Amino acid sequence: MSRFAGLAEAVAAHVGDGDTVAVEGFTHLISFAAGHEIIRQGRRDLTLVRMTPDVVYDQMIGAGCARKLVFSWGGNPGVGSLHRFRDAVENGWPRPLEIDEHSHAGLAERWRAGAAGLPFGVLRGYSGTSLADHTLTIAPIACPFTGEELAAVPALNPDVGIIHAQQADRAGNVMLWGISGVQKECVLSSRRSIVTVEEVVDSFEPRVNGVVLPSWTIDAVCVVPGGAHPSYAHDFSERDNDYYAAWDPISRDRRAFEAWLGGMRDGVAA
Amino acid sequence: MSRFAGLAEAVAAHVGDGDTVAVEGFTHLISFAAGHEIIRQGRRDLTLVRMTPDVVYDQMIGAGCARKLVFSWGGNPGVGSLHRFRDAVENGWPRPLEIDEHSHAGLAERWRAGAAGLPFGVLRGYSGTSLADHTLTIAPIACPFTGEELAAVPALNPDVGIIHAQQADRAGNVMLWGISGVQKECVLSSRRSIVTVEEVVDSFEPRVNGVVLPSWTIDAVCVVPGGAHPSYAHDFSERDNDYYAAWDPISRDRRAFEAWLGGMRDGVAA
Amino acid sequence: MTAANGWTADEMMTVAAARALPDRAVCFVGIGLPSSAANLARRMHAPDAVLIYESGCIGAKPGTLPSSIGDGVLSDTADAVIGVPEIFAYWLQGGRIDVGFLGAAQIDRFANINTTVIGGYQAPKVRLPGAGGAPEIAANCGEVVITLRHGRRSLVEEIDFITSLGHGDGGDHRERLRLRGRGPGTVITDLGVLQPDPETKELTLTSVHPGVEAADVAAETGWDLRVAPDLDVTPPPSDEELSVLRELQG
Amino acid sequence: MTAANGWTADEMMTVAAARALPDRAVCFVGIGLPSSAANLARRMHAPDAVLIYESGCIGAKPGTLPSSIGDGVLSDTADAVIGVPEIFAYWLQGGRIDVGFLGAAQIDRFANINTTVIGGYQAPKVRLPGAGGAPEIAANCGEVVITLRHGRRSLVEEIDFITSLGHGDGGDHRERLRLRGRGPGTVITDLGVLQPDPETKELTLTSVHPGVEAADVAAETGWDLRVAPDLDVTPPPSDEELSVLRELQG
Repeated sequence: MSRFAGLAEAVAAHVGDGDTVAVEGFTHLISFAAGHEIIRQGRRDLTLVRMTPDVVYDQMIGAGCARKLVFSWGGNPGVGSLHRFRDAVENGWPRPLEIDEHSHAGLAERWRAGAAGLPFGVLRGYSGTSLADHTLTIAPIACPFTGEELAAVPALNPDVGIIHAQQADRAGNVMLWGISGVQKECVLSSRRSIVTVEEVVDSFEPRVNGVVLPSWTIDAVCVVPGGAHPSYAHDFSERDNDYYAAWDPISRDRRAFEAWLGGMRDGVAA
Repeated sequence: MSRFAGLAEAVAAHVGDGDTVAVEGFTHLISFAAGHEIIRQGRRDLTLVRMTPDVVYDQMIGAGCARKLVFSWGGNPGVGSLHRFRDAVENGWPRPLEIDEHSHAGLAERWRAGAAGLPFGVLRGYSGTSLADHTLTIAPIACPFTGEELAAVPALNPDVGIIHAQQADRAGNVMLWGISGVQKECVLSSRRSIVTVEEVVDSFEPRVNGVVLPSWTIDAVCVVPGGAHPSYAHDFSERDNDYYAAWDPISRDRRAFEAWLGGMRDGVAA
Repeated sequence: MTAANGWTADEMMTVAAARALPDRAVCFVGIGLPSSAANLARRMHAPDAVLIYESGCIGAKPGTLPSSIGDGVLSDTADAVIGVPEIFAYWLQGGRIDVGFLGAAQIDRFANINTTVIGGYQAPKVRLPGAGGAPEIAANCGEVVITLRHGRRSLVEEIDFITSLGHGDGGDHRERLRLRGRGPGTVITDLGVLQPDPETKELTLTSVHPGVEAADVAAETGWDLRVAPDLDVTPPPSDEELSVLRELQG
Repeated sequence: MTAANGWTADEMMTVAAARALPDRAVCFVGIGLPSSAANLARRMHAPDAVLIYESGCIGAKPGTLPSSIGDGVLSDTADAVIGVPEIFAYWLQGGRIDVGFLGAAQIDRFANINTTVIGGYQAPKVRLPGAGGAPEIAANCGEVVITLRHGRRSLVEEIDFITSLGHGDGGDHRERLRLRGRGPGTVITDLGVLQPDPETKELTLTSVHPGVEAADVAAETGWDLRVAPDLDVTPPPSDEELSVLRELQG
């Protein structure tokens, strides 16, 4: 059963050093607010999971929160590289970053398997690629009926799954709509979950691709209007493309990044 | 790309003797109209697939259309037995009926695998049951990562998938809502598909659990208002519980059934 | 069959099943008696119980009892409506259900369930509807409550087909199969309540309904029935339980 | 680089990619040039092309070009919006996509694609974003169109990492792996068009863009480039193509 809580309180209660943490979102509904709170609370040794680690993961990696990244596409969408991610992988700064790398299809299947309570998922994937040579979490599996060989991938079951959504109702049920990514799978596969929302309403309306997560699948609901910024919440805000572009020069330079980090920790900027 | 067609024309074009045919629907949106048209056209040797074969399958089995049934629960919901199904299985009348029997979880997974282009699906299922002893389409499979043993089931890919839905738009896209069962999987996994709809609209509105099937996933759209009767179409009709109850005495008796069949073929009753 | 003070054995059974559902429990509900019991519980001691129907309705709050698993009243009143593959994969198999209610044509002393065939599978005497959602409800729910009418043809020495596994051969059979749910914890009939012995898992009569003697139950049971030394008598349906149930079934 | 009559090499590349999309084709679109090309095609010769974005938007008809794969304009204009596991499982893996557009940091002569690392995987010189949807787009779409800028560092003798399989070692390599899509059929650069030899699958220059000589292309290619005997010259962007593209890119 979800509890309404402040974000700082929810992160303190549910995110611990060494945890496997997913702050998911496929361009849309990414809880930057929660990512920044994790940085502020100084969490360490996290295994971060996300299909599309973008700027907020770049920030968490640069801040030294992560020891490992499970991912399928690590870029700044429409802009270019994630330089803090690259600095960690290429130069071990601020600390080395272990990676568990997949394709989108493979990582989506790992999320599905996690939500479905299965130890593994199956896909037509990775054939002939180098990923299968370097990633230990890809294994061949034969169809028991046809003999055909496919790829198996292990389920994802993070300690904490964190998403942003548009609305909660007063009972703590959550609704999101528009591009839904793997938001549902992230919450359902994780042992604990935090959802930041734009607003609280009396009841939900039908929406295109409306996804409702019942209160009892969520641990904490935090009302954080604009908590997805610079990503967006459909029908509430627009994606702040300038922020993504402005991140590029900051992230390219360790000093510029550290200045940003100091300001963010002090609550000057986010 | 879907074509608008008359139901008789669509069934004649897409359903052939010996085909594997699914007229799906989980209580809701069952295309009784299409099932009756298949009986009228005298199709034979069909392999019928459905999670919940109910009265329309009882009618098709009694009419001698089927040589095999793939299913997971064969009853008259809220009433009792399907007596034509029982007569075929227990007494081989009007002809013997081969069965491929699963649980709902297993058959739903077979539908999912079919829609997903996989040769098989995986579930935690059948452990310790007699189903695993009698059904050849259940096989053990080991997780390559944990060694845990699970059940594998082969994908369903019928020749023809047939569903009822609430609306089509003028481009031949289809929308259904409310209880959606495996309607989407039935269309996506089948080589050909027919959808009967209540009405044609200019555009769709957001609905609770709204499922849109693009025109290019469907072969024929047939406007058949009330085509789900005695099942129902949410927001268009109520389930006709009296019809289901009235089916019981008809189906218990071969002569009563044959009288019904004659009337239905002549278009007197449906 | 109507008891002196006006309730029927079926009502007693439904009320006892309702009482087996704790408040806030997430419950997988089948149509018929389980649905009546779960909805009665919601109106009595368990207002925050979550009712899940296998048609994809999560948190359904029907005002009247649905006549099928897929009635519109379920989707209209649900917190969320989803497809059938998802309800079985993400919700049942995902280990999110606390209590599953199951009916049965036959059970044996280890609460294994048959809803498939009487007689041989290839040449059945009676072909029953089959499994539906039951095998995985029995495997994956935290706990299972079974309801069926008592009789020597329904509680039998050996069932003809194991549709859904109860406690298998007894003892730690479920653990050996690595099933995640604890299996049947309560069997409620029109005569009384049976619960598995903690060690052997053999069903033991732990409560008789008012006016029923243990010997009556044993006579209607197809195996040599064990009776708990501290046999209870089920409290009869209260006036409130009865009136709410009758209004629901109205 | 601007050609005499006012179009840039990037515009030529986008226009050529747009022309590669047949009307009514179902197309898996990435952000950037592929999205520009697909939306240009919809406004020119392919009004009924179906654009699918991996964020779950099926049949998107954006009025302006999205700046990311998950922009609201995609879900607002789509025929259907679904989750990401479903887009990869039911739609891409389900074999429903005719044409996939892919970009690349590097390709080799068999159109194998690297978007993962330059240098060694464990100690990379340059860490690129990685696979995203590309490996399964390359495997499962009916046909793949690759766009990238020509240069000896992008069209290389040997790529450092096979992120997405093109024609592997050439010949029937894809058939031997039982891949269901036919693989890359067209590589469009800012200098010309390369297509695999029907037998060996080695990329062959089949068309040069206006003002470009085959020798120029060979000089910018990291392997000994084969040139088709009947080398075409790509028709330059028409006035209509250019004006529609520029309006799109606003």
